[in-house]
Amino acid sequence: MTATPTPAPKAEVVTPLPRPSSRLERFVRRQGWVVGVALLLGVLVLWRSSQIPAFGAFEVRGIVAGTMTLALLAMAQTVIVISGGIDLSVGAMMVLTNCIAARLMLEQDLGPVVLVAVLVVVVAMLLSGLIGTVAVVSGVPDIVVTLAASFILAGLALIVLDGPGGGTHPRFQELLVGGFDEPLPATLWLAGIFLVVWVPFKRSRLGIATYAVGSDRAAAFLSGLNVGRTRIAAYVLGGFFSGLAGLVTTAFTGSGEPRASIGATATLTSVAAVVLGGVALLGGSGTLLGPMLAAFCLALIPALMLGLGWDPNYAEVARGVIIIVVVMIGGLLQIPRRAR
Amino acid sequence: GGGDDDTASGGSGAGSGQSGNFVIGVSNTLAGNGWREQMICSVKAQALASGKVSKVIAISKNGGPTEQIQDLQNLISQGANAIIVNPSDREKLNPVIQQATQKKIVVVAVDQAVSEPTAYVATNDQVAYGRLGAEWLAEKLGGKGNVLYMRGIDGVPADSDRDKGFQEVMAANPDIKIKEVFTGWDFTKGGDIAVQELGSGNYDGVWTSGIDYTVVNAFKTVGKDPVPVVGADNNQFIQQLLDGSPGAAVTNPAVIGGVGTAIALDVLQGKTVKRETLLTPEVWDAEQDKATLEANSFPDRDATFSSAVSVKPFTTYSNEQLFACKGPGE
Amino acid sequence: MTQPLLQTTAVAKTFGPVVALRAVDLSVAPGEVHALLGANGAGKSTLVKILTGVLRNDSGTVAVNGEPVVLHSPTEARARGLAPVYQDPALIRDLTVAQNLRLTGVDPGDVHRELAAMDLDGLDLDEQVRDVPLPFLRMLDLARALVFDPQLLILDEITAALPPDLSERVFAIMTRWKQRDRSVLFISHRLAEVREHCDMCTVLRDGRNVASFHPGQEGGESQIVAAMLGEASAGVRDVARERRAARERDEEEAPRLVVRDLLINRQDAGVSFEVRAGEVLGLAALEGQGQDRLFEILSGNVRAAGGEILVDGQPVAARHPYDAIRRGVVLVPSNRLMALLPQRPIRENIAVPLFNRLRRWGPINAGRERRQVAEAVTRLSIDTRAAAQARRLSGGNQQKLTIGRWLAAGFRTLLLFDPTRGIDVGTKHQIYDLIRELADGGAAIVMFTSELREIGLVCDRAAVLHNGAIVAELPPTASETDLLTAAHGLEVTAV
Amino acid sequence: MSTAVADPAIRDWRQLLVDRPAVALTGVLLLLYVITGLFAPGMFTPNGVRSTLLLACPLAILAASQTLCMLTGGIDLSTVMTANFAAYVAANQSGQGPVVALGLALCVGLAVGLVNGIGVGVFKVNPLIMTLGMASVLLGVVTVGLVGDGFLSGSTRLLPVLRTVASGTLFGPVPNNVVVWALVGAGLIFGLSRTGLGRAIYAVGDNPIACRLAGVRIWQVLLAVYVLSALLASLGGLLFSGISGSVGPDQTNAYLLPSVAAAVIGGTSILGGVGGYTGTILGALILTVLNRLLLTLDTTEAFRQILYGLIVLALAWVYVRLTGQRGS
Ligand SMILES: Nc1ncnc2c1ncn2[C@@H]1O[C@H](COP(=O)(O)OP(=O)(O)OP(=O)(O)O)[C@@H](O)[C@H]1O
Ligand SMILES: Nc1ncnc2c1ncn2[C@@H]1O[C@H](COP(=O)(O)OP(=O)(O)OP(=O)(O)O)[C@@H](O)[C@H]1O
Ligand SMILES: [Mg+2]
Ligand SMILES: [Mg+2]
Repeated sequence: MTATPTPAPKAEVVTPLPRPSSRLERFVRRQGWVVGVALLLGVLVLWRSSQIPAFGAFEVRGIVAGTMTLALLAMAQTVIVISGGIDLSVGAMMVLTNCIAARLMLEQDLGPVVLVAVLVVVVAMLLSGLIGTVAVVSGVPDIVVTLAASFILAGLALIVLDGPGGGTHPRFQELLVGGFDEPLPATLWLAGIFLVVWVPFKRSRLGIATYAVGSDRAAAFLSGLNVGRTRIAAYVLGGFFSGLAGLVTTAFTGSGEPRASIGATATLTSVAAVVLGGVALLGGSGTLLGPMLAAFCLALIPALMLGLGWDPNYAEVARGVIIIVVVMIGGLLQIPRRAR
Repeated sequence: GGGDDDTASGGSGAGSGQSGNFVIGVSNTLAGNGWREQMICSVKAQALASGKVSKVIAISKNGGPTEQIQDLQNLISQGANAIIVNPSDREKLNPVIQQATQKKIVVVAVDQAVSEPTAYVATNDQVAYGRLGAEWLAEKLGGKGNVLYMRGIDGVPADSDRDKGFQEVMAANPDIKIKEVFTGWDFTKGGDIAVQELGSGNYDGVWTSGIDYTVVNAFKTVGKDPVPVVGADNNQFIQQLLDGSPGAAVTNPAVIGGVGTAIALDVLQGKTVKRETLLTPEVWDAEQDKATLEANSFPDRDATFSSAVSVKPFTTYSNEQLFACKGPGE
Repeated sequence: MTQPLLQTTAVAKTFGPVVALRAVDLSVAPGEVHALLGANGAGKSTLVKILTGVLRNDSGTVAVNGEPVVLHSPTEARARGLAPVYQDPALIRDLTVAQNLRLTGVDPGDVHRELAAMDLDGLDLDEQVRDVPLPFLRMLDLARALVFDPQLLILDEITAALPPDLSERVFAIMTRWKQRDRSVLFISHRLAEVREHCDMCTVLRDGRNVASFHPGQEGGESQIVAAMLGEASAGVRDVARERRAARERDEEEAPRLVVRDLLINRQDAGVSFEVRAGEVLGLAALEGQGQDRLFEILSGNVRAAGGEILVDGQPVAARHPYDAIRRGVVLVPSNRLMALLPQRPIRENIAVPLFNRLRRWGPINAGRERRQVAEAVTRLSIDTRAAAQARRLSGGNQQKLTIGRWLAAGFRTLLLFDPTRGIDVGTKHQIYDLIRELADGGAAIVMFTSELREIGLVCDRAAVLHNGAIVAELPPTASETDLLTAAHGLEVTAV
Repeated sequence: MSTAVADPAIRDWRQLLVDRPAVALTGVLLLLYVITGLFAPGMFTPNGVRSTLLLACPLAILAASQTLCMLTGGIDLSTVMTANFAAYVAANQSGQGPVVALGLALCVGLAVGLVNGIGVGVFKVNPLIMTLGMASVLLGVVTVGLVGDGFLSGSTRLLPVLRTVASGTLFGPVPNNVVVWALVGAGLIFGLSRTGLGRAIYAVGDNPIACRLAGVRIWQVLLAVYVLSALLASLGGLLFSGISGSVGPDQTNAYLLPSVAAAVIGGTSILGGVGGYTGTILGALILTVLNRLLLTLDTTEAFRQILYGLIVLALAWVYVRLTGQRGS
């Protein structure tokens, strides 16, 4: 690179175009982490299946249906993290929607139950959108707003249901999580949500805007985006996923439980899944698939420990160590890229 | 639960009479809790003492029904013949318990009941727990005064049952004024609340749902003379009673796990067993039952160690086996 | 006279205490390539942002085709026919180029066509922005702006990052725009480009438009320079000059800082120079010649790709600024965001380096600290009315803080990177005086400046950096033209 | 964002709140205390004051560790687990005498702090993730230690010295543990404002880049902060166990969010660089009195939670408004 001298001689040198990266390179760069997580999940599943006498539909359903809630919460967290925020209230939102659903669905026919399910998801979207709006308008860091919101939502859950209770329609349970030997419904739901909600969203202008806002708010603004509205939209979509998580909990357990600690634990696990799934906490990058798969990996650990004859509580230790180590590795992998 | 004592309908033929190599699974969702750990130890001790068990797989980790459903599924997958479960919910585990019984696994719910008819249930009689303690306290106060009523967790079956028994007695003693608080069955939180309540209010007696010794401590913390406290058979509380604190312990044996194990093994061996086993608590008065208190005092065990260490005729292990907390093959 | 396409009247903008624009009148006629000129911090980019709805002016009016407009967003501006290429790439690094284009509502196909017209259709739009080299990002930005077919194309220093062949393509587009009776607002620090391609120029200084004329006319370049620099207050200027003249040179003294074949980037030729105690070495360079990185390397903040740094004859391989600071080498960065603790008081800002040693983690000797800080404050005459938080200080006072920090902590070699950027004339001269005073006190000083005039004012020697190498060493008396010529990598004939 | 100059009186008043949040917070505290007293006259007796101080103390100490981390722009989600662990170890090892038991408890804190500090400071792991992972590890370690015949199983006896500290009365309404609190508080307030480390902590939280250029080795500061934080957490856990006379593997878990809330209410920014322990003390007292008020009002747990959240949110919003500093 040279400056144009005075008077400018007509340039002879032609700057070469950058070499376009190959499809493979691109794929590895953008999806490598997800592929890694998927491989890890495959290995863990194989390992688990080798530990027990029979690995069949019962076990698969147990894993998929049991982890669905967490996977959905991880998705909720992912969307918000991609948009540059963080939501410490996803777990409480799940608990609240679980309680609303269980209370309204008690002893209802399937028709009303489905109606309630829709209503509950809408409520979750509205509430989450409200939380996002407060964060955007007040300028208080997301982490503080959502922390406070988690108290409020937990309180609301207790108002809706003052103790474990409520119920739902057995058909609804089967529809959402399937019977004990039916892994299909849960799997289809997860795949369906991913394909029907996420894939179009990611390709839409709003989806791209979400990444843009998370990546660089100033540049996003210069590109003519309404940053605040995009951030709120991410919270709304997050609410959609947390609402679904609440519904799945209702279906899985057949009732509601307002205990706040359930929400707190779930929130923290969702953050862990996001990080494991290759989504940078700084925002602007990552996919939904990674955290979803990571949620399954995290959920498999206790079962594996049990199979090994270890105290399943070592799973907590393993989980913590894995999160920390993965973030360290992620940080180290980032260094050469940043230097570019 | 029904009053008629049917046998549970599932699992009765499972063991087909053979002995020796049963695998027993345990599911508990409150890890690190002294009472619950003792419950698990009693399963191990009973399994060992019975000589019919090859392995005990205990899953003791924190969680709610969602986690417990998965734990139970894992135990089923691991090939347990019987599962002793301390249920985190009365209803939610029913489907998975059904699954287990379909797979010829004997399920015994201990400590708290489940509504699933194919499961056996062994519990302490919580209504009686509430009633006996309340009766003792009402008598001690001569039928009038202010009582701090420290419940557990609102909505949890054991708490509702105890409340039922307690309120029966209070209905008969209209001159007793009660102030109701919830401790969440958390010793620390219970202690906190006691400090606040005892510090700024005047009480003549305290009824606790087992959060006892931190309440006695609270009197010292706020610098007031202790009033009669109804507690459970927590080791530390027994010490306090022996040291002269006024009060009474209502037993709530943690070794209910051992009882459940004995029941499970009976079923596995083809015996006919009642679906429900209800243990009636005992009341140990600080003054009148000194001997019992001393016999059940274990100064070198944990503060929350449940001092009622055996339930005849169910449990057959020795105290050493219980304290060792080792299952067969460990 | 025809109605101007764009007309601003008394546009003003302040950022807290910093006044970016005081009153700017600018008028761009249709079919005109209009240059907007001014020193760093003169407010050019701020004006561009106001014209494109990114920032709102505090007062004044903007009119497009004679109609007053209030622009709230870049989208609105585009609808009015104003399309910008900002100084910093407005592309989001984590997205692909195509995604970025869709964000702005631009069809990638259209952009591809524009690129093809510039002979750049080989660019892969599915590449992630972070993987595309900067010059091509600039061209993408340009192509994106062209898709809107704007009445007024605004180019903020687009050529600064471009190699000559790509610059030529930009000029071709400017010409095309002119031929279509549309206009271009062109910002550049390269006067040759301005002279050759612009029909009109407006020079900003101290937040005002100080001159407007045809740059291609005879003597246009010197007229621009004069307008940009303004008449510096001669009295103060001489103090610095006199001090320098009065200095007794001790040529025997060993050099304080020696730099040998220092590689800023791996492929560079290497930088070599020396500074002695009591000497001020001025470094001149065009934008983007590696000066920022050179200073970061010297200050220990980043590692060099090769070469040697000697301080007092001892080689230094600093892994952290702490290592350099221990050897007495300290940096005053031009970007105050890199130096200030915006939420902390003046006192803590000045005192930071005092606590960079474990030994100093204990209780503070409050009296001594107060004395040290007060001394620095007095010596720099820092206005302490807003002492509670550094971010409330005016720009000049903030800059003084970053120097005062090292006065309090002590140093032997001072690296000043454009220390007077965005500072008003009076304060500038205080800083010049201070620099001379520090040199006379025995400090060795290396000062990069984007205002070439400052070399003549304060420096003992000038070194010109070009393409990661020192291409010339000139005496302070060298004319600005000579410096500029050298900075362009050309031979300076007469000295 | 209005840049218009406000009425000078309003500006002074705002400035006062910004520069001296303690004044405003003290007002809030006194008001709240009086309101609570109207419902629970016991609050105005020495015993009422005493139990307020008593209960605020461990919260304030946990919030102290949160304050330190937040000042550097971090957060410590492992405080409560550290507190639980340390208190449990002390009770478990009380047979070996107070010196060994307390020493071991502090060693727990030291170890946790070192690992957190190295993770955050040296390996630059996001503090949220680092301490979240650490909390998970600690939870696992404690539970594993407790179940069966793990290393924490066996009798737990509270150290008598902890009982004395927690339940004894110094004079009038002042419980003994306030002495510990006062020492910690004085140490922190002095340390943050009058020591080199304190200056470095604020500086790192305010602008790490500037710190680096000024020669501050940030990892050292972060290491020190996370070690101090974990030590304070251990101390908090010990005091906690002293008050209730019990230890449990999850006894302080409910205090994680309040510890952050106390610091936020006290004016410490979660983004770092501003705040201090004085505010946190008041924040902890406010939350304690608020808790008492809600308990007295016979409100449900539900209402309590909601009010809690709203108050934290409102105070954070007011601070951001007043100081004009917005989230990144
Ligand atoms: N967001 C901001 N906040 C505070 N001050 C700002 C902001 N943006 C610009 N400034 C200040 O406004 C002044 C004008 O800046 P501007 O970027 O317009 O200068 P410029 O003429 O484009 O300079 P350059 O040639 O270096 O690009 C500078 O003093 C700058 O520091
Ligand atoms: N918010 C504030 N509170 C108190 N004092 C302030 C505030 N803002 C600015 N000041 C004081 O008012 C003085 C004048 O500010 P102004 O921005 O006009 O300075 P300036 O003349 O532009 O100085 P410089 O040339 O250094 O930029 C500042 O030096 C600062 O100390
Ligand atoms: Mg100014
Ligand atoms: Mg500019």
